[in-house]
Amino acid sequence: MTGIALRSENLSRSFGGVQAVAGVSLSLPEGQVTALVGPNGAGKTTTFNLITGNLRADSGTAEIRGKPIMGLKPWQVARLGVARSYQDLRLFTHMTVRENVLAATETSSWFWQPGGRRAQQQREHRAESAMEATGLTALADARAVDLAYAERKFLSMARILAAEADIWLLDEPASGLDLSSRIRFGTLLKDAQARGVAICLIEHNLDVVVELSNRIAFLDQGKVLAEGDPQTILKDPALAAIYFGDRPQEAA
Amino acid sequence: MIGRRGALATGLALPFIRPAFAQTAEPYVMGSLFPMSGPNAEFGEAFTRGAQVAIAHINADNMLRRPVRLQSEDSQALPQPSVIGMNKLINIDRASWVLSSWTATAKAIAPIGDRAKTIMVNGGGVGPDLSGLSPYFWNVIALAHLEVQAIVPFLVNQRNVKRVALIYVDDPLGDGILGQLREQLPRHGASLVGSYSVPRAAQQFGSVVARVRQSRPDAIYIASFGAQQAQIVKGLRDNGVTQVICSFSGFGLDGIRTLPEAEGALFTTQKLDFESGDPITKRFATDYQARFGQAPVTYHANYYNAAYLFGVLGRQVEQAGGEVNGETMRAAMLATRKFNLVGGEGEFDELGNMLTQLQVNEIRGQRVIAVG
Amino acid sequence: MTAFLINLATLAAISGILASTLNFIVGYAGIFSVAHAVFFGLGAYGGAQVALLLVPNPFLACLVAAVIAGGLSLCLALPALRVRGEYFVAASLGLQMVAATLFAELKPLTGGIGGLVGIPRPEILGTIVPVLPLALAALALILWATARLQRGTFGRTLQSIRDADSAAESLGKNVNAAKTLAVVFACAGAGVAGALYALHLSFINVESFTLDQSIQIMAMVIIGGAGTLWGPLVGAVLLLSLPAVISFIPFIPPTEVGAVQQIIYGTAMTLLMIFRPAGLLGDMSKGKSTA
Amino acid sequence: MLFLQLLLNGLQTGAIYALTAAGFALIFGATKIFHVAHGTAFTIAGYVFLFAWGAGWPSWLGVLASIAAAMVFGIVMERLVYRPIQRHEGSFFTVFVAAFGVSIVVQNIIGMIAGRGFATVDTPLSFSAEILPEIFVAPMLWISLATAGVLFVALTLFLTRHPAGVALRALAQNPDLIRTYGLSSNGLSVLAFAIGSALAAPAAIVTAMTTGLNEAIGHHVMLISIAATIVGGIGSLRGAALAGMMLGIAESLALTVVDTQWAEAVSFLVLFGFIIFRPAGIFGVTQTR
Amino acid sequence: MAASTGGLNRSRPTTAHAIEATGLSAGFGGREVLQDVSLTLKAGEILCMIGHNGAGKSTLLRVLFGLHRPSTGGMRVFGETPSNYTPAALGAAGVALVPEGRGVFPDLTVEEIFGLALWSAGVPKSGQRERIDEVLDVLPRIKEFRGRRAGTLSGGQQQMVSIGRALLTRPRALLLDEPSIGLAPKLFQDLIRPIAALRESRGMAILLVEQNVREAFAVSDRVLVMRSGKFIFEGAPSELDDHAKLMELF
Repeated sequence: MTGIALRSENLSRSFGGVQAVAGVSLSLPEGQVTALVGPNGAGKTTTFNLITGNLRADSGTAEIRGKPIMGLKPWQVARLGVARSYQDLRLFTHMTVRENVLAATETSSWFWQPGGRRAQQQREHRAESAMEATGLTALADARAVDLAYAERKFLSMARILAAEADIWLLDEPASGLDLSSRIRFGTLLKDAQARGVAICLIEHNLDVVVELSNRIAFLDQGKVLAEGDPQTILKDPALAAIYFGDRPQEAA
Repeated sequence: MIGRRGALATGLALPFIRPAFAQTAEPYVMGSLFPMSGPNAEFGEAFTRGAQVAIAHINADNMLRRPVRLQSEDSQALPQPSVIGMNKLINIDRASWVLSSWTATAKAIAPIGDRAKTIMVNGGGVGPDLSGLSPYFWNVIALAHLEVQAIVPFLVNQRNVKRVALIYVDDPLGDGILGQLREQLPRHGASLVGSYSVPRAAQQFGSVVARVRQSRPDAIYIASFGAQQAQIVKGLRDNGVTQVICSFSGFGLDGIRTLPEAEGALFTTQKLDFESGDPITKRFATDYQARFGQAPVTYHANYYNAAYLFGVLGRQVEQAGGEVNGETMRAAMLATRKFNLVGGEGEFDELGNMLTQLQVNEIRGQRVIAVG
Repeated sequence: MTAFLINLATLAAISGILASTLNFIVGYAGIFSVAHAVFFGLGAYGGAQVALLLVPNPFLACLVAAVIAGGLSLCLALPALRVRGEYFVAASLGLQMVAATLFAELKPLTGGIGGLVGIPRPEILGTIVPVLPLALAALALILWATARLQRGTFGRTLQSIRDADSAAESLGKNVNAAKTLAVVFACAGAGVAGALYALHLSFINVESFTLDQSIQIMAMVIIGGAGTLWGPLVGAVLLLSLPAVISFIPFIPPTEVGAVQQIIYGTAMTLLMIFRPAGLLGDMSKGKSTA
Repeated sequence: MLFLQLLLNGLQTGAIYALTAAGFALIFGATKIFHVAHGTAFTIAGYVFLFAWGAGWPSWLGVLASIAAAMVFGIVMERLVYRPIQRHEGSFFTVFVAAFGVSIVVQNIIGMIAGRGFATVDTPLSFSAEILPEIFVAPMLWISLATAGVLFVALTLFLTRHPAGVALRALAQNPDLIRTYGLSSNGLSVLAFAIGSALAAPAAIVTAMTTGLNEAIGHHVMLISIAATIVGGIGSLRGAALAGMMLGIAESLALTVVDTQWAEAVSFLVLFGFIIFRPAGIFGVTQTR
Repeated sequence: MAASTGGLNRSRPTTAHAIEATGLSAGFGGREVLQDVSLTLKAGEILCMIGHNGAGKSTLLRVLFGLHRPSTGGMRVFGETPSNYTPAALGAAGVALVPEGRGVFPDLTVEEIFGLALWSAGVPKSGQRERIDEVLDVLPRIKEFRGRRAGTLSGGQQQMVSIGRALLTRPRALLLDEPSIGLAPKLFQDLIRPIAALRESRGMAILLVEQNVREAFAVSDRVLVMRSGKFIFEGAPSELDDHAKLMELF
């Protein structure tokens, strides 16, 4: 039995007269990967920002398993189990890979973390397994700024893994990744999906969308135009004209 | 420019032209703690020159059995460097006589000198709070309250001033002058029509001047230091204030004397008549002129006196067979009290403050003329 | 000689506390404050008033100083929460300038430019004690605490905020709370240094707590190596003893003593930065430094 | 009347602040170097003019020499101090400390050469006449306002019309991309320093003629430049110049309300307030994060 | 391998290849990213380069445009050895680079960006009009937003301006670094097709680095696969249509 992990109703936000998000209603079911697709400037990243509290919505609501989250600070939303990645990654550049991942496991802002030694060991264990899952164990002592492109992307994922969130909002996590890295990335998502994590990802590359997602929400001009399984959405000729150019059938 | 370069050359040569007996005896070290860098360095330079002439005289006259050497430390007019410098002078250079200036320096070093029984002599700072800092802290300059008492009757009687405005830095000196003006002016039938305090670092005075002008004074009293005084004077004149400018001994600087806008300014100093027949004064004036290519002013004389006093007291102690140190020299000072110095006789009180006669000077054609 | 060295050592220890605590927020939290002298001053005035009005007990003075400086450090935390980088530098600059004016004008509390004189020497159980052991103990304590915090989870939290505060926040870290805590800790430390300074010098006035002082503390941190444990201490000892050492150079004409010393001092600062940009103890091999 | 007089005084101070702030803002905007030795360029320019005046040079030659000296100083700083530092680590405060060291050195060298204390260029231009009852204005006010105005317009035209000016703005936005466009970021950065430093010269000359110079004067100028750059909004020259003008006027007009010793604190209180309540400055784009 | 054919053309500059690079090695701080790479970009072809992240593709482009100095090796552009390995010299020789990401200055208007490009290429005022018209013929949609600041444009429009900027220098060899990132497929097609057409009309050569294999292969004449700083495959795009073959190479 799968429930809806995160639901938003009519989220809206405008910037200086431009309606960036115009009533987005979105639901992310547990154990499903929802791809948020749409042309550039459709409001995808803004939708993430509204949900996580990085931006304040003009109107609309969002809730996590029935608990309203509008007006909460980003760190409060995060502590409710939402983890997000950024297009520009925002790694802790001057810290080592291990420190990056460990930092994701520590949420207290006080001089020390609660739970004592045992909790500390558990966090370290979590960090180790997150690095292992993303293939970064060998690089644990390298600084984030010294990593190669794909390694940075995986470090961003390792932080999310270590944070033990059950809702993931991923902003173009696979862009620029080569084939084999993409496959490794797919495994990460599949594993999380199997654990019941609700995943939402913004992605442009159709191959990736088809490979990884089981639902698609199509956004254009700040609105969700269609939502459903990939086959149906990708075959919709109206959407194809907006987005896929003249070769939609290949993609499907 | 040329004068300065000459001074630089003389300064460089100084350590090498000690009297012949320098080789035989370890010299006495006299310390100095003046601001030698930063915005107040002009004072430090003036003070040092006065002391240099005095030491040259002490050595030339063989006043003491051992030569005297000046060890200069930069106080930056700040407490912490002063304390470091003072500790060095006392503990490393074994100085028993330290020339100091500036409120912050004086107050910061007073406890150290007190504990080490080192004489500290101030000839520059005139804040009333410099009195009685320690039995070993002496002033060879009349403190500001006396200066105000000297200039007010002159202003009222000779220059027919009824309304005075004060521009001052809000420190003990400025406050002291403010208090004195409030008290003295009404006593002589005049009034303080406005007082404007400025921060030490302020450099733009046009707006302050506008407010001064509003108060319609007959005279403006300036209680500030160094470069800022000159800027205030220029600000006043540039902005159409033509009334008399007056001040305390802080005006005795080349920067003011040579400033065209300062023409006609009045200020008090210790009585100092270089033309008088007094041999000590005459010798000082001649040698200073020879060495630095310009006529000395009060500050040079004050620190000449401050340094020269060491020779006088040291000789007394040596002749009595004692060891020259702070304690013995203080005893000698208290025993003698009156000294013949540049500008005539000076007399110390119990606290170590020297009382001298004061005079009012006027700046005329870039020269300082005693007028009352 | 001994007394001279003891005095220098005491001042070095006090500067060491200042530099270490500033390093805590500069090197780890990326909060570039040029207002550290304000909290040094608050502590000094607080400690001095305790000694003048109540008892010259150094522990009480330090405690009061830490509370006052730590409490008022919220003035610094406020802009730190809103802006970063150059903006924050400018904010702290503004705070420093305004605070210096306040120090000069609030005469009943600070004595104005005339300062507070005759601060009694510290006494423990009726015996006068020198400040050096107290300062060394405080320095050791603060170094120990900074080392613990820097290596522990709090240091990691601060670094993550420094590198990417939005990412840290989206990982559940209360960025504002952590920054405030770091600022309060560092400023309370500066306050302790202030109390010790007042007890050591017996005289304080606003001139010890100006922008120049703040910049000097900053220079100690950077020259020693921001983000290292011992660097700031090395920087403090160096910058404090350099002028003292220069003053031993013979044959500088007395009227040029200050200028020559300052020129050597300034040149040393510049050259050190050109040739050791990461600081004396900083790791040159690590790409771009963050401080 | 007092209000008008203070306003006029504020305008003159403001013109000086605006010019130095625009120079600082140009350098900081284009190169991201927090050039705290900008005040030193101001001091050097002022003293060079003073020497030229003292040596009896015609004033136009003195002005040129002063501008040249400021430019040379700026370029030397860029090439010999900032660039080597940035090649290694380029951290914000490393640059800060290095520049501060330079300003200490220059201040003391000037003190040794030119004499410590106050120095001024004696000219009737700074002498006020009563133009209205109780209102005193010196010709210098109009000269400084006109200079500031003309230079600001020229600078704006340069930055918007001339490709080299556009390139400076581009450098500010993305230094890495500059080379892809076939331009030299080093060359542009030298240009920014040259122009920015040159802007300090007229302000320094006006100061030499009005309030006078001392070797430590650059310190205050630098602080005001920083404040104006932030209040105006980083990257906005218009903002920096306007904010410089505003700070000058505020400092002066504050005297109608507060006692004189608070006047300077007013500038920095304004700065502090801006950062808390409007961190983007007057014209800046909000980028608190 | 491409490099082996390079020698043949050296004596015949008239039919010279657009870019001939031989034995290039380059790295950062001791880590070698390119190892003795040789590459020939023929005049009028579209060469697509794919490979792992970190395989050295971007570094190679940067070396070819003079942004990064190679430790060994050299190159010839249309048969000529450039006077200097700097962007200015290579730009003058006819090479232009469209960098990864948004190659525009956000606060400059499109007009200003074009003006800047023309100034740095040393085009006199009199010739500028003509150059801009040329670019507007290829990318006519730029007309719609010529006066706007680049930062206010959409990703696709910015990419268009970035390519337009490169075309203003009349390049004969255009280097494109992952132009598809962040672009919807349709946008990418709209952008790349008019550029691809220039190869016929002007004989311009294009070196395209892409991850988006599907879109890139559709326009390419030849494909190079790079791994760990070396080329491991060269051939026609059709040879890699087989997914399995591609997977094997990765």
